Amino acid sequence: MKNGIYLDNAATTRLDERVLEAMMPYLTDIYGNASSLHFFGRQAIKAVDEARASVARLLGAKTGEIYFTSGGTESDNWAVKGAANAFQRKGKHIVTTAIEHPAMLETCRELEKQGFEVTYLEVDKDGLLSVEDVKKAVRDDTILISVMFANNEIGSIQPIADIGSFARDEGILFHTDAVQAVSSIKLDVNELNVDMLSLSAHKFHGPKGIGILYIRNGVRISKLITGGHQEKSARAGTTNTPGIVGLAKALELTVENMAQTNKRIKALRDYFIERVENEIEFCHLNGGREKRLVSNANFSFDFIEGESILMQLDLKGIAVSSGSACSSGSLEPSHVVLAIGCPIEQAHSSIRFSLGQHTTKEEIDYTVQTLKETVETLRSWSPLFNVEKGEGKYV
Amino acid sequence: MKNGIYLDNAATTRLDERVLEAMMPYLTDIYGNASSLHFFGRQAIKAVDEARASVARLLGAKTGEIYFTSGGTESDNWAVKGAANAFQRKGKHIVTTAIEHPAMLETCRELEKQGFEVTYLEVDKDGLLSVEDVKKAVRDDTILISVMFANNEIGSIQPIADIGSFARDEGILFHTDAVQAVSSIKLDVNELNVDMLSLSAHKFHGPKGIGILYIRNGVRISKLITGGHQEKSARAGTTNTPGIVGLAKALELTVENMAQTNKRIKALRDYFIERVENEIEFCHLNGGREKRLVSNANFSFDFIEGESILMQLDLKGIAVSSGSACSSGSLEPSHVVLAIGCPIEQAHSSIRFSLGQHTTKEEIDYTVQTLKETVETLRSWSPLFNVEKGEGKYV
Amino acid sequence: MYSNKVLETFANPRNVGEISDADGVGTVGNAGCGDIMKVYLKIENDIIIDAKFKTFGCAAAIASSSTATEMIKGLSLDDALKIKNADVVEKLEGLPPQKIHCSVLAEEAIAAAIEDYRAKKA
Amino acid sequence: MYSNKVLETFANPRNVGEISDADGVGTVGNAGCGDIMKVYLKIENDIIIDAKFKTFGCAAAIASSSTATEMIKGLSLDDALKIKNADVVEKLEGLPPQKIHCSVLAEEAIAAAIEDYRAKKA
Ligand SMILES: Cc1ncc(COP(=O)(O)O)c(C=O)c1O
Ligand SMILES: Cc1ncc(COP(=O)(O)O)c(C=O)c1O
Repeated sequence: MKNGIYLDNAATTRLDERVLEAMMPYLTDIYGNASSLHFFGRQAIKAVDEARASVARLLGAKTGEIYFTSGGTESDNWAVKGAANAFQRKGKHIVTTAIEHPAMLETCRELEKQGFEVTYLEVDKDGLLSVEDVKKAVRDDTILISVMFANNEIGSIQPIADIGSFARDEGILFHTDAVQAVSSIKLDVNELNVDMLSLSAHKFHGPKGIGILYIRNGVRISKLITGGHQEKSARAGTTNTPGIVGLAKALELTVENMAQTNKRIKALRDYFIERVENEIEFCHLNGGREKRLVSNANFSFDFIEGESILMQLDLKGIAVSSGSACSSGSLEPSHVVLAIGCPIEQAHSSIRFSLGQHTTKEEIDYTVQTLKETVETLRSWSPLFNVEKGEGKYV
Repeated sequence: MKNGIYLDNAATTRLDERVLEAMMPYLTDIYGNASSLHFFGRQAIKAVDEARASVARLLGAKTGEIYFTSGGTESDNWAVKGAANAFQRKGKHIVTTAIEHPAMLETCRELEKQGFEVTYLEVDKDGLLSVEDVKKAVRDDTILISVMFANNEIGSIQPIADIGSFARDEGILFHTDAVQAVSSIKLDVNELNVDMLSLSAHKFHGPKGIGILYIRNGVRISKLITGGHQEKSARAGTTNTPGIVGLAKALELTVENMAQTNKRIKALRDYFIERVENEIEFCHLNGGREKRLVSNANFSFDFIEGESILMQLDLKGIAVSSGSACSSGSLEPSHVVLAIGCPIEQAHSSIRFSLGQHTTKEEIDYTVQTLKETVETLRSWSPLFNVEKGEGKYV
Repeated sequence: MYSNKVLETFANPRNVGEISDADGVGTVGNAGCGDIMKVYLKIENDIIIDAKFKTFGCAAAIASSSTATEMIKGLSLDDALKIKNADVVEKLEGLPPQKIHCSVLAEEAIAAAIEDYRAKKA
Repeated sequence: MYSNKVLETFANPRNVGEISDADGVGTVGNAGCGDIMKVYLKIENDIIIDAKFKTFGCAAAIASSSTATEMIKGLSLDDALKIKNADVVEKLEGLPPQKIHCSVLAEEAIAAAIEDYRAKKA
């Protein structure tokens, strides 16, 4: 296992070689500014136009509805702040969930400081939102509903199309953060009834620093980044041609191979969950078993702390995550694991395993074996666990 | 001249091969999320930390003062909106110039809609701002002065250090957009007395989609993009490791070779200006001859229109720009060329030639010859020029 | 942004020049807006037997001038007036949205030249 | 983010375990905060002749426990109380800012164990 076993594909993925290959011309000879009228610029804008058309087709969108951004975080910020700013005269209430990514949660908190009101809907023990709760939360002054498609920590998948159809009937703008969903769920903006949708390329074997905000024709939100005329004057900044070409290629490959990849990954993930549950005592799967991303397994291992599990696995060449990578600067236990009703002590013990297209059965077997040993070792170091009795207790 | 002559380095530059080489490991094997605690993440954050330290050293800044963004436009937006938002209780007046890049001008216009007042200072015929005018413009409620270091269209270089020292005495925040300056002017944030400074990598042979905002320690502006804990929680979004590594490498190479490159480019540019002025009638250099970027030459050719010159040169393999590439979606003549007092008719005739480190004398000679022929042809097509008499008139 | 047809037409425009004994001349646009188009017509029996132009303007303006003058040669004045900017755009295989006005200028310049001819004759 | 020294110490911590006939035991932290540190001391003539720990917590907490217990072995109680969290951090060749509190816990756990011993003796 010399190169390391990468089970952190929800944090970021390896750039696909074919994506890099598609980008290479734009990292070398075709370096023109896509806004330039001359040959160098025309070569660039041609590639960007083709990429945009391809992305649109793969999402069931129109070409003019795809806007390129610097990533999922910018897309989420733009969608929410842009809607809040544009529609504040109509109302100042936003509905979202308690388990959104920080890109959404922190942005909502900013808006709260500015006088907006945000309802953070609770989820059930499987991490699922009920459409009924959305309906109850909506008020006359609700201007936006934003619900993440799939959760980055426990992989729970929300009923986006249903929420979308309700939002449409009510005439309320509906955004979904589909950053985690895109690698294993076929997205169609019309079937989903979404007005806006965020994506980030590095989550599906594309490059870092490039993302998408889909904005349905007719929806007019305020700009986040102002300046030149790029992206139909909606998002300024010199066009990141290699990034855009890479994103489009990565999306093509993802959609093309999705059925097959999902089948492989799901089989491995189910095998992993089964073995862990059978072979390791005092562990809990966080989140439900249905309506869950095929790549995700999230466990709490009682009586030991998550980061120390992560670091012990790392010493043995296995890369996983405790809580979301984005909040790893923080000491708080995962807000998502808490939101599904996991007690705080167990929330401190959670580990996310996120499989990818390169994951092998051999790697999973090695991981289970290593995990067993690691959990045993750490429990023998823990004041909460009695090795002789083989039992533990939170004091 | 088979590969085309690229005289549009102010729009964007070719990625340096050595920069791409430095990026390659991060586009392949070292793909981890820099926020992840495991080995893949540690490799990434190590590279990012080193890049940040190197950039800081090259700008005379402290490591913690360098924030990575998605480019110059985002940096400008963040600086101005962030300052406006953070200090609006103190005052709502901003001082800038009439010749800023759209990334600044459009952002100021957005702020005006929100109740801020912006003074757009005029420049003289050389495109230069007077420090006296800045002093006169400042009021009790002025919270920010933002002056671009070097202009992207005519290359005029402002007295940043002097404005900065005034701003410091007055206790007013001072930002400079140094996107165009960095490739030929050695920047030192302390000598310049700036509190904030914007850069964009693709203007100095780095990758597209990555930039910097320098923020002096102690200066607290609001965030533009909220979410995870990246960049000390000041700018959220998964770290663009390859971009950051590329930016740092490009800055190193730029600073290392600056003296030599400047000498070469300036000699070529001066030779170009001399030949054009001697060999083409009815043309005007826009902007002054001193305090001008060594790479920039901007001419108006009377009686013919800029874009048609650009397109004719393009047909002959020469890439130039009319107005700024960013505003090429627009029909307006350059606001910069107008601001230096050029009549509107002549402003429509302006062409920017921006040389780069790869420009050769042979290319310049071919360009002068081609330009002469092009101007002659277009004048023979123009209703404003009488070929027989060899003179023209704006009707 | 430009179609190949526009680029080709701009590279080798037809009908550039003046007609010294033109029967009708029309000028539209102004230098401040960045476009001036001047169309010269030679007319016999209400048929346009020659058309030339001089244009100060962008590639689209020059290509539109070339195509429009080419299209009206041999037409009766009434038929020439039926040529609309959309026809010019079609012949050019499209123009970018912000350049459509160039084709409008061509339509207007021709109309102005015909009006000039009719005014002189009247 | 962790120094190599922290990683090494965490990989092979010293003094993990309990002392069944400990003279002083100190526990600090709680599971809700994600760290519990329990220190066991064997004391003879006011000298710490053995120290062990059990810790629920992150790599920094475990490394701090290991290093701190290692540092106090052989010291008098008064000298052991002079070992501050900064000394632990130094031995570990640095801790990330948000992990400094782990070294504080180690200092406190030792102090608590000594206090326990003194209280029992008094
Ligand atoms: C659900 C979700 N939303 C948004 C983001 C933010 O995307 P990025 O970090 O690419 O800006 C992420 C990943 O970090 C995510 O998992
Ligand atoms: C002076 C100046 N400021 C800001 C920018 C914006 O930088 P970017 O397009 O990389 O966002 C540019 C270039 O486009 C520029 O020339």
